[in-house]
Amino acid sequence: MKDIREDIAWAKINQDVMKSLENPRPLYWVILFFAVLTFGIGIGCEVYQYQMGMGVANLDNPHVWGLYIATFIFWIGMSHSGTLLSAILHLMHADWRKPIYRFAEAMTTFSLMTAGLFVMVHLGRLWQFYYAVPYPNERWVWPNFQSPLLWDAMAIFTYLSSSVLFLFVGMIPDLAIARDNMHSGWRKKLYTLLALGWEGTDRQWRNFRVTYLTIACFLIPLAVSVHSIVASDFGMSQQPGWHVTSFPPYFVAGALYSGCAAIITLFIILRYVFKFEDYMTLPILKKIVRLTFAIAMVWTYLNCIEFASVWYSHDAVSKDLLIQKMTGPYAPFWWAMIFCGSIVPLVFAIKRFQTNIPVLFATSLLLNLGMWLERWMIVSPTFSHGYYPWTWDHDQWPSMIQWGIVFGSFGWFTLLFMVFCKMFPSVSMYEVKEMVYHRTLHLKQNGASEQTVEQGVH
Amino acid sequence: MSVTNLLNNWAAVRHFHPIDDKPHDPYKWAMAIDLDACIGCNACAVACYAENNLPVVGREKFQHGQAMHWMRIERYWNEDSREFPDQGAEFLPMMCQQCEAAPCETVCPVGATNHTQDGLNSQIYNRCIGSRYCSANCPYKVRYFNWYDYPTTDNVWPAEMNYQLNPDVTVRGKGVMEKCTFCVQRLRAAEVTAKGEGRIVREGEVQTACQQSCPTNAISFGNLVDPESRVYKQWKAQQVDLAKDEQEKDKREGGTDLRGYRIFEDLRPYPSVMYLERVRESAV
Amino acid sequence: MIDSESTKNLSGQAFDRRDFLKVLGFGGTAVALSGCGNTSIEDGKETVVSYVEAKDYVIPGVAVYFNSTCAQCDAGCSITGKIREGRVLKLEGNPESSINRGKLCGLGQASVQHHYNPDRVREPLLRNGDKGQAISWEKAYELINEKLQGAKGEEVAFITGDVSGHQKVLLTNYIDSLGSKNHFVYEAVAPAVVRAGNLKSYGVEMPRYRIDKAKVVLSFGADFLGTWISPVHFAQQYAAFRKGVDGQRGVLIQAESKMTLTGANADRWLAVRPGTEGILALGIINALGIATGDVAELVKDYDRARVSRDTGVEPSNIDKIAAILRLRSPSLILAGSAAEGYVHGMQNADAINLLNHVLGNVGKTIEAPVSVPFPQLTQTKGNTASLKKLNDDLAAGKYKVLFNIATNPVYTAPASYKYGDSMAKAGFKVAFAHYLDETALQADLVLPLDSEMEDWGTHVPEYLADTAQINIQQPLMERLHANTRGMGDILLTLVKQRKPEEYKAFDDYYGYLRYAMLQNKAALGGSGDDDVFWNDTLSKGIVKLSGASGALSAKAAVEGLKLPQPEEADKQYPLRLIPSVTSNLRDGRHTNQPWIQESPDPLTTIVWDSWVEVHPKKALELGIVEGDIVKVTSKTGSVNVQVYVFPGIHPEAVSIPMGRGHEAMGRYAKGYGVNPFGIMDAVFEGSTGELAMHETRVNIAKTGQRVIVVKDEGPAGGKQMGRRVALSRSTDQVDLSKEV
Amino acid sequence: MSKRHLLALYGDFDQAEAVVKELRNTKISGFDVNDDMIVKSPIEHPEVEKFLGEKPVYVQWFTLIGAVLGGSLGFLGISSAQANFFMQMKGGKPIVPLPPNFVLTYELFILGGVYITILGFLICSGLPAKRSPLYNAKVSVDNIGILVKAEEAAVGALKAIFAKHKALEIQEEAGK
Repeated sequence: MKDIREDIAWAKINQDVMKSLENPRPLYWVILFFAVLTFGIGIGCEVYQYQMGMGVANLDNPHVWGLYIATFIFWIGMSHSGTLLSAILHLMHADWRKPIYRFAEAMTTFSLMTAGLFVMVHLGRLWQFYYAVPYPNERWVWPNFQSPLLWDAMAIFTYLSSSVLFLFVGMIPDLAIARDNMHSGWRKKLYTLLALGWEGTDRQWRNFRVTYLTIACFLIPLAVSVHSIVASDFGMSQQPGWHVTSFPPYFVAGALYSGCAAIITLFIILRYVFKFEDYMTLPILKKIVRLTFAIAMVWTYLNCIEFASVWYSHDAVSKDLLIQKMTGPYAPFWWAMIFCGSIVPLVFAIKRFQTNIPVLFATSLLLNLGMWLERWMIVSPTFSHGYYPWTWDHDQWPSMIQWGIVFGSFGWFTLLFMVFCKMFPSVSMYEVKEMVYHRTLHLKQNGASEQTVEQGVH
Repeated sequence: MSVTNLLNNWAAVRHFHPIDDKPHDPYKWAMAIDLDACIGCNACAVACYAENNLPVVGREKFQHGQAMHWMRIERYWNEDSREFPDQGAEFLPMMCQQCEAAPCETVCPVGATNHTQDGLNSQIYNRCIGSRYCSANCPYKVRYFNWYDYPTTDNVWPAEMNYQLNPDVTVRGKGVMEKCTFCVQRLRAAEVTAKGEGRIVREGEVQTACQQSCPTNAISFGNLVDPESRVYKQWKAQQVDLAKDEQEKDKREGGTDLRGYRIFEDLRPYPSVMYLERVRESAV
Repeated sequence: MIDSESTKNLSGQAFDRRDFLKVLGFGGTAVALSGCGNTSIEDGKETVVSYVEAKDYVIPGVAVYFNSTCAQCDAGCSITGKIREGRVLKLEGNPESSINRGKLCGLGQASVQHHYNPDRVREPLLRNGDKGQAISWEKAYELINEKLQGAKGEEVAFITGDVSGHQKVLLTNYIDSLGSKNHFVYEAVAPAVVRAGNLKSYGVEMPRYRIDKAKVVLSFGADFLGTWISPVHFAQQYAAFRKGVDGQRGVLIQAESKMTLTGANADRWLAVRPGTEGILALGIINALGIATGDVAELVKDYDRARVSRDTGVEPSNIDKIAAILRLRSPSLILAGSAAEGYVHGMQNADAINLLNHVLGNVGKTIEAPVSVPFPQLTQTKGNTASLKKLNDDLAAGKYKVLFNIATNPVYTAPASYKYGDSMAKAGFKVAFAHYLDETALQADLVLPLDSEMEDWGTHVPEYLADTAQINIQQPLMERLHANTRGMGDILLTLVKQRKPEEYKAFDDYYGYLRYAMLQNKAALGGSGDDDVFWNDTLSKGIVKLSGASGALSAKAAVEGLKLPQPEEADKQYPLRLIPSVTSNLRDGRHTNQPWIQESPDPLTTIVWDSWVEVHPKKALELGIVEGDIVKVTSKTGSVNVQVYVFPGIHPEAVSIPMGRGHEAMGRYAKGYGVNPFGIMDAVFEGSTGELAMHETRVNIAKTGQRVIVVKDEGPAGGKQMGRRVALSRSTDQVDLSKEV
Repeated sequence: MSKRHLLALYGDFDQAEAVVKELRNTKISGFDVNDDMIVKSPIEHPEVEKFLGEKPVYVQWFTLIGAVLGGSLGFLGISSAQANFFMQMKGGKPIVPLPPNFVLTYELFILGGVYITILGFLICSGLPAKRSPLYNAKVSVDNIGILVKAEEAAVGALKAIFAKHKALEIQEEAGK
């Protein structure tokens, strides 16, 4: 199996990655076209919904939340894998993360931006969204700091801005490379501006390392808190199916899971579209797949814990809801979630599938679907089978408008992501060089000071 | 200076409402609904439409569950798989329970729903941004969202029909949450009048629209801290204490022969509406 | 509109109700002006007066209240209208009225939507081909006069609903002046057989029922809480009855084939095979074992086994009912739809009323009515037999001119009458209407009526609670549309055409009414100054009279009481259709009021549509589920309607509510639901000739379509799924005596 | 007293290390090895620190200040906002509830930490800045650059050392 070659010329790394900024495969443009198309549809739906009122989403009075919130959680969850790869694995000195963490981090940023859109789309009075912002205003009315939604807003803001900064800071050396290699034009100017005059001096690198490490340390608890807070939106409420103590870890596990699944999907797409076969190698993919499998099993376990705790809690209402999820109108989706989330990842346990790109691609899409269904199954059944039997569901199938906006969000994410990958080096050049450097070093000193190398790799 | 103020008032702002405090001075509006007297005739619900400018949403939106009835009459069958419901139906008027520890209040991101000093759960339409978290967290599902802009929707208030709108009550536009207010416009008018005369609102001086129309007087409404009020007497007689999540009488061995109860008391929202159980004759 | 002269006059003169209205009306216009930017103010005719110098009784932002009378049904509840800036906003019950004592049902409250309804007829319309052409009132009166010239007295017919008070006087005078005797008083859901049965059993048509005095009420299909006679009043009696004396709560037993609102509130609801209520009544008399003489003779064959077999009521229930009736006295036995619905309705009513005699309730819980000292003002009681007669006459081409006053027989007549075709045979059809309903659409001349909130009038309800009273109806605001007229004004104008001399003193109906009332000031309990009396009367909205109570006949006639055996099921049409009267919609005249449409039916919680109720057992047998569209076919016709599986109906019956299925009338009524009158067979009660509503036999067949039933109830139906929401307990578990 | 810049490029890290060592050991007047030498590299070489000598990094102090400020000001700000102006009375909860405020404090702690760390990074590493005139794009490919600043007099000696260690290229600032 081909891994990143130790003898690859550093200049070639620069060339290869810089090429991705110039001429991707034609599939890139096809993807971009569909992204723009679906995003356009989403925009159309949103404009209509803005004009007419939320009713066109076909939500109803007991069933006030629907796909918007479910998809919101989905996108928030997706963002976690970027942090996992760039921060957690960074601290753990896993050097295989280096070629892929950049796009994972971009995914974090853009999925957070997509999730942020859903907060807006979901609001009945979008034009008044700033009431939720704690800005000093003429009337001295503050938002309600007790609301988990406000914590959410705060956490997402923190997470998004920290992620953007983290992404940016980590990209500065590469921006400098891009600056140095780009033919003159607006892009060169842009890179020049963004590179902040990076020269790779010892002082810069020294501060860079500490900064990067520090932010990574912040990002890990932040990421955990973000999804715990999203879980609090539900866990802090009184509703059956939501008021579950295991929700925060469950959400975090789900988030990592869906993020990893998304990374596999995007890995495969990027690898092909930008001709990154030399960098996004199959051994790396194999590692992600194994990681995903492990997280999938954690998620499955936490799922079982949730059901078991509901089952043994003697809380008739929650139990009712669980049975309803398994047998009621949502049953097909619920079982599909179990299938996609717990059964499909078993494919990853089979060694020969761990590097089989078509299988992995299909599987990762199924995992994503499963994770999206999971979020839907968290949000909707509680409304349709809550405490108050009289108000159990009327007719709550999301309207085309709701679906349109959900699909539009995928278009929006893809658009942002694809444009980013074409605009900025989606493989971290300097870190690939580091990786190559350390491997060479390792080969050189083979046997002599193995331990030092293992630890010395950054 | 805000921090000084914060420190000075620390004790006050750390009070738990209503348990620690005695905030209900001089009013705590509360209700008692006798399910044995309720005949399910819907007069209260129509009165609510008339008083509170509720939109008639029409067939299609009603089908989608977007009805705006602040007060809904629920009809339950207690037939236990008998062939006929031979003890009749059970009607239950359900509206906002004006919980003392309302689950909806804490979760609103913008503070559009708050507790008032007289024990109401108020909804500020202007402040509402429509996150609908309050409704999601309401165990009774008595909050109604404006899914459409009803004032401009065809045939909701066409010309002339809009003349009927009560000028004391806002007409709500799209995207805000609304719910039963205990006819707060009437309460405020009465409170202001009473204040001007240096007294508190007397029993019977103010009625909610539903109470006023109820042909069997199943609904009584009044000031729970006024020992003269019927509501006070009813709560007292039924031994239902506002600030308890389990009533003493229910802990008693062998149960109680009183029929006052509050719905979902065990969830600890401390609702301000006491229901009196329906009674059926045992001899037939 | 207010003119400058009256503004001047107003400032210095005694308060006059009409001027007051003008002031109010101005307020309304001013608001309209600011609100809509569109008024009918013509140059130089109006004086703009700002709120700063608003006239008497108009304080911007402060509501004024006026008493009037509700006209949504014939119960005659007194109402208090809340008026702000010249607009009526909300109606409450008038606490002074002994009928409704400050309460008002949903239907009554919805009458503001009748008043403000966007679909009201606004101009006199003359048929011009398929279209209506707006004409002036002068032209309309001329036309009527002209058409009447060409018709003899007996060729002119009037069809009206219940009518009482001074309108009735004017109407009668007008009909007399035409030399006609053809006044048909038609009410689609009137308790006509009950009246006839009462007359036979008690000697009066409408005694006073004292539910509040009864310890046990046994009702055979009388929906006194929902639709029967005076529901708001009975509901109040019911509340007292439930409270009982010393914590002994009144017991309600309801025997009927389709659960009504009253049945839903019963302690024991008995599903009786349709039409066998009389048998059950006799069975209970038998079980009581206290009857003697010819009554005992009559009931001796009605032993428990037979009665149970015939009626489907379990023997143990008959025993329990007999036991509680024996034990708790006085009781009250009521005959409602059991009487109205069947060919043998009178027999049923007699048998049921006989129970009251046997139990000695007559005189205790059934009291003699109070009589109104002005018989000319009392209500002309409508029935359905009159429509049959009219229809036959019309079909025979007897009438050249037909006046249809605020009724809608094209909609409410059973389809087999083909009333529309019969009506077409009348030469000239005048409809006095609020809406362009089915009947008005067939008329040649449609004359728009004021709403009851714009019009003057007096009403004497048929059912008087405590004392005799005359209800005043007065405008709560100025006329909303310039070209509608009050029925009284129209009648006055018409009668002036005939007898100009007699009525020339009266400019308008208001003048007539005031004159007529002042004439009888002493008899009405007034004294002193005319204006004081008049204003006092108007402000109270009620004139209470001391009416004498009559006597009831002490003994029921048993002769001729012979109940038919329950019929075997028809092979082709195995089910009985019960067209149910719901408290919201009644006979469908208020369907265009959106509050009514959106007010869920109390039992099914369905809105905006019709349904057919099928018992779960029957539904299982037929393989239908909720939401299936079925074809309900009778001998007369068929309708397609959604199924609601409903446990409160006898399996041999299905029920479709009345009131929906309008083909005209307005935006809120047209096209919603089906009209059960459209498949009703013309079968009549044996002795009164009233339409026997429950005698239609139908079959139902699936059409294969299925819809989502639009209702408030969720998919959990009436189940509480183990949650403690609506709790219930039995009387032995509760001590009511301690309650407040 | 103007100084001239010199940039030498090396293709190998070991060569660069040797140069630095030699520069350290050789005393050249008009050139201070601690102040006047900058090593530029395409990747981060932790070894650079070793041979350049310990140079302190102050970013952590920014982090500490940022986090403490973010957390404390956050808590105070939120509690003050709740306790002053329009109080939002929530049934069953105090006006200033601690658990929610702690959640927000936590977020603001991180927010402050991250923001001020970035600020510290920019300040400590002197960014954004103009590139030095002797910047060579090869440093961002694979070469190690050694940028020195010296008195005119020392230039020759430096050049000699660079050349001795087989510099791929030596760039010189134009004389002034």
